[in-house]
Amino acid sequence: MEIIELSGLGVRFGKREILSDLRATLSSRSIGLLGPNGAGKSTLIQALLGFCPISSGTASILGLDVMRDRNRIRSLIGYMPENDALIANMTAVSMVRMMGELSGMHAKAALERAHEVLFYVGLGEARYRELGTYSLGMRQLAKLAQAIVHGPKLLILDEPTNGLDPPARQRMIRLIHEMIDSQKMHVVICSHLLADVEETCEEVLILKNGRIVHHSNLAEERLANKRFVEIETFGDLQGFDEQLTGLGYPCTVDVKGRFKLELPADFDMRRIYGFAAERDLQLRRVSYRQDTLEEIFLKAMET
Amino acid sequence: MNVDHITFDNVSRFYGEVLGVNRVTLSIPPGITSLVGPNGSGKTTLLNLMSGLIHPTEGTIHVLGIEPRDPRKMFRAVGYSTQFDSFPRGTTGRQFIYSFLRLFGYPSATASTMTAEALDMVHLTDAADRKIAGYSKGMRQRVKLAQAIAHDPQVLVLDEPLNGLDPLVRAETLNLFRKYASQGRHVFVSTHILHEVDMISDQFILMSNGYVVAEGQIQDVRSEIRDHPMQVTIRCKQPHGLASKVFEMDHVVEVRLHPDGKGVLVLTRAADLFYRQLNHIAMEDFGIESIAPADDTVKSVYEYLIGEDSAR
Amino acid sequence: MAVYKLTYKSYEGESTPAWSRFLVPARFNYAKLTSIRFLMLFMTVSMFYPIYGAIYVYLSANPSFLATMGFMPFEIDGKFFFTFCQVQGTLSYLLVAFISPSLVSWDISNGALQLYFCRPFSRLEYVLGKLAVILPLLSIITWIPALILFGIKSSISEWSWTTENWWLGRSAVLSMMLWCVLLSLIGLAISSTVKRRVAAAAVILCLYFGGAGLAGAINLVMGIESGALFDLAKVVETIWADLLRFDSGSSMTVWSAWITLAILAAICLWLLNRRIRSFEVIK
Amino acid sequence: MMEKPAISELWSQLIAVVRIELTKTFFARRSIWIYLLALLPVSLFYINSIYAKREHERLARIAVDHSVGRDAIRSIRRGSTLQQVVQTVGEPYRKNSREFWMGRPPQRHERVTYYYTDGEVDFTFFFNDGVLQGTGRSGVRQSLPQFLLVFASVYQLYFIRLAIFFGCAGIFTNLFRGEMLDKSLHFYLLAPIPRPVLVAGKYLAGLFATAIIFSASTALQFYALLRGFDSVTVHEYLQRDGWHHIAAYMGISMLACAAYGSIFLAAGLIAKNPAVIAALLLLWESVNAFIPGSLKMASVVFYLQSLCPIEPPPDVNIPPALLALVAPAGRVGTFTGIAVMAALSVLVLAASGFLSRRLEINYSAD
Repeated sequence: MEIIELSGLGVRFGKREILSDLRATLSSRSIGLLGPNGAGKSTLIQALLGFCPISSGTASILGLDVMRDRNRIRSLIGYMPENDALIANMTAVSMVRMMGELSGMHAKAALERAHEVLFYVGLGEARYRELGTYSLGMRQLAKLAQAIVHGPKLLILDEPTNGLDPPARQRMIRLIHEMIDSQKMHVVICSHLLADVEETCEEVLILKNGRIVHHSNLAEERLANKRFVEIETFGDLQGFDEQLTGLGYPCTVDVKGRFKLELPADFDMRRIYGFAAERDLQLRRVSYRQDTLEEIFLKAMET
Repeated sequence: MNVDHITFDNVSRFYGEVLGVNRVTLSIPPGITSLVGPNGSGKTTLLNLMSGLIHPTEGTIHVLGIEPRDPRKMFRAVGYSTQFDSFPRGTTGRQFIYSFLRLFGYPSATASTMTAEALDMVHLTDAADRKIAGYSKGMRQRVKLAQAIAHDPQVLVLDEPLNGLDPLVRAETLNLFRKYASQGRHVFVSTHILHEVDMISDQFILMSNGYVVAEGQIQDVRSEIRDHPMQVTIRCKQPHGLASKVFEMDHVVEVRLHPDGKGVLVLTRAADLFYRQLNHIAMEDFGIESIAPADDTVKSVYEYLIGEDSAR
Repeated sequence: MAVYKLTYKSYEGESTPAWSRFLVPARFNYAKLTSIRFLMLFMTVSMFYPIYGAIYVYLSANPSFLATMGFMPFEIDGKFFFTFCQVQGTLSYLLVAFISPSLVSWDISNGALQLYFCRPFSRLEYVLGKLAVILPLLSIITWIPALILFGIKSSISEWSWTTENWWLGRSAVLSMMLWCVLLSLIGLAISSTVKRRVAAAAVILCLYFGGAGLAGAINLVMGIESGALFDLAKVVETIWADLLRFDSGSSMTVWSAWITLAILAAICLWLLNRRIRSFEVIK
Repeated sequence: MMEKPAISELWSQLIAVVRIELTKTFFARRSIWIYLLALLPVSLFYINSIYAKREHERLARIAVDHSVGRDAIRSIRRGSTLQQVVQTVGEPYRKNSREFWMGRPPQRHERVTYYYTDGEVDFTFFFNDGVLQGTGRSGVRQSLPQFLLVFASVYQLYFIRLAIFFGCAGIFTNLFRGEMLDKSLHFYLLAPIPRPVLVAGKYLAGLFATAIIFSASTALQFYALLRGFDSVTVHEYLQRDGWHHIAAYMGISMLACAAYGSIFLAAGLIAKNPAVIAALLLLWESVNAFIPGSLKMASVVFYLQSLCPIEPPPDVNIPPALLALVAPAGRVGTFTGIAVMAALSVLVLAASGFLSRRLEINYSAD
């Protein structure tokens, strides 16, 4: 069952066309939404939530049309906004509980659910403190808690890991993984940090100037890779690339001293190890190169 | 106290009772230095001290031999882009930088040429005459960067300059840092994106709760951490054979088989020795596909020294 | 025996009726407000005048006691309720200036409106929720005591007095209700426009007292009377006087007073519509 | 050792700060309300001059065919009936009636208003159910000296205490406090400019802006005021002491800006919440009339008032009970007034300059 169906979606503010004629069907468990600043990512999310008017075409979420049954969609969606969105003088429990009730939950159920969700995201011991006293990482977790309190079918996360320090970022990514693996909801992640998106998303949609420039499934993308090998050594580096090219394999050096070789299909790796053994070199890193999401993104930007 | 280093001599800074940084002693050479640490670990305080925005409660700092308390000499040598995403109201990009340069006492002509150069370096020339309020987050970061490099400083201090930038702009900015560092200047970058720290920085400073926990080259620091043996992941077709073979080496502490049955994780005390012997083992037919150090990165150093979720 | 791993569990409970949803934020705001001791103190202080009014009404019913105390007998009429409206009106204005900023600015200053409106909760329900907090608090110190006073008077005097003067009770309650609705609109509109709470309270107070100063200046300089249109107190008192059939000697006509209030209410609604929205349209 | 910085460099830095701050203060959207504060009295006098002239022509036109002798009007006593009034002074040129409630149980009564004029003054007679209740005179053409008194009281009560006070509070506190709240002050501190020079530059910019706005407003008020009078009286007044008055009042406005400006600059620099200091100062200044003796000298408005050439009548809408409390306002010589104001401004500015040396940025702290 497709999660998000965009058929010719267009959004216009005054005379500026922000999104023009988006056509796509997104159906995987976790979807990455990428694009440079000003490509229209946030506008697309706001259009799906019905915050801003749609000027042309239609969009449907979980089979419901975005304009017509807006309220039903909003009760099925959990939204974690990008910028700060918290009520500073409320405690985490009362804020999450109120948001649950606003999504239609009964008061008692909302209270139980608030505690459960706050423990789950890891704000257990800070849940009675006012949100104004929370650190940036804790605020992101509180925003996540209010987004999942009413058990949404579709969770939209706008820059979930932006500005977090490493421990908080890892915790956020672990939470996102658990929610995806729970098979109970679909997740749309809109972010600039490609490493995070690569870790969590199956499907990727890349926007540029209001148009879709790339839409692919990351898993498939990874398999179709050419035979590139990347080698990192330790110790004397001079002359290693000439010797490799001497063996007949074209080799380039990138800025941090990493060697890139293009190998014929049926190549046996052991010849390189033998070569290194003779010179008593340490091959610290030997790996097949795949297109990282960054390269996919940069390629998409050229079109 | 050589003149092209930035030296901290037993510096500590308190905001009343709140601890900023405590007894920091550093001598930082030119090049790209990354400043890493959880939120609230004193990174911003260190950058503010280094840029002369605030002064230490005790201890002394010398930036390229300049005493930070003399604003006239200090701020000609230092450019600081703070983490605050705010600008004087109602100014355009060009006006903002032009008026900043006029504060230096530059005459109008020099100020406008320097402004144009700075804006061109961050590719903001076309949007220069629009109001900053209308800029996107990426453009605001770049105009801050332009302000920091406009007066051609020797020391560039940047607080999370890549925060919120999209990958394109991020790559451009990193190249700009490398160009600056290659000209023998100091570039300080405080960031949370650890894999970028590996990519760009010559040395790094790891801070936690106001103390400097580690500083120096990444590999050196990693090898100095004795209590965590080096981890190496090897993906191959016959993991069991390779595992038994590797176990024969005396410096190997632990070998773990990857659940997907196609990988081996080896923990060894002597990394150099292990890699040399690995070449010979690789000659036998284990079908080794890839070798990768699992924790030779700042991320693992971060985890070992600071712990996964010690700083909430 | 079982191991319950704390993982993500979804929620499939059924939902509450949509119409009652606007009361949710009201309940939370109410709990927050009533925890402020100063507010409770203020509410009790603003009860003193109604109590005095009740004693006054009771005394007016037995002139013989008054004669022994040497007072002249006095009557409960438009003038009594007019002064009641003036006193309680000013107190309720101060109350609105105190509570309305803290009701709205916490949501607007940190962009929390997005959290409200990404849910099945409309902007109208949001405003109704806020009104559901302010109006009860205002009613407690305005038209409810007025109704009680009228009730006391009609119960202790003969039935004929009530049949004759029922319009007095109706007008008192009506004028106080009008004042409550107007005040809550002003309070919400200004505190949603001015970001900082202290500044919002200052602007609300300035509208009332500054307006009086401005009207005085205009009348002084131009030697005319119609400057009073800027003075909110004078405008509302004209309407009260007309409703309570009491000649407050105000210079403006009743219809011009009604028009001024209508314009003020329209401005407040326009401000509210512009500020209570889920996203900032960056031009 | 910090060698003596070249004076020319410091000077160009000062000019740079002044230029930046001026564009920020003059054209900022935030300072629109200061223009409004300054223009309010001007528009008030301007509208009045138009209204007075048109009212004068209207009465003159009516008086042509409806003229009524002033003594005839004065002869009418309260309580005379409608018919008696019409017999003595004839039909009014305009009538209107309004309903109102009277008596117990309240009934609707009709209040009829008759308008008469003798070409100079507009008389109104109020009849409740046919009986003359009261009379009113409006549109009385105030003579120039009388109108100057009105100007003097508006100037001292409204212009100094509210317009200049809040204008200066708005502009000068924003010089530092506003920038801290906007988190944009650090751009100044990152420039190689000594802090006292920064403080001086900002003060000069603020002073320049407020002085221009408010002295221009004072001049415009005089223009709007004199517009309503014929050129002869105006010319004669200007010859006598008109120019002296205008110059004096403009000077007072500038001096007020200087004094209040330096106080609010210091407040913005030191206090976390300068609005509190502004409120306390406002309270202290407005209570000044009731403070006896030498304590009066401890406030800015006392000196400004004693500099004002025209002594305004006691405030008309102060309730009589309080009037008795007003302590006699002593007057200080013009020279001492100016000297005290100037000294106050310079001293407070120097103090701010010295304090600014230790200025540090911790936006997050507050």
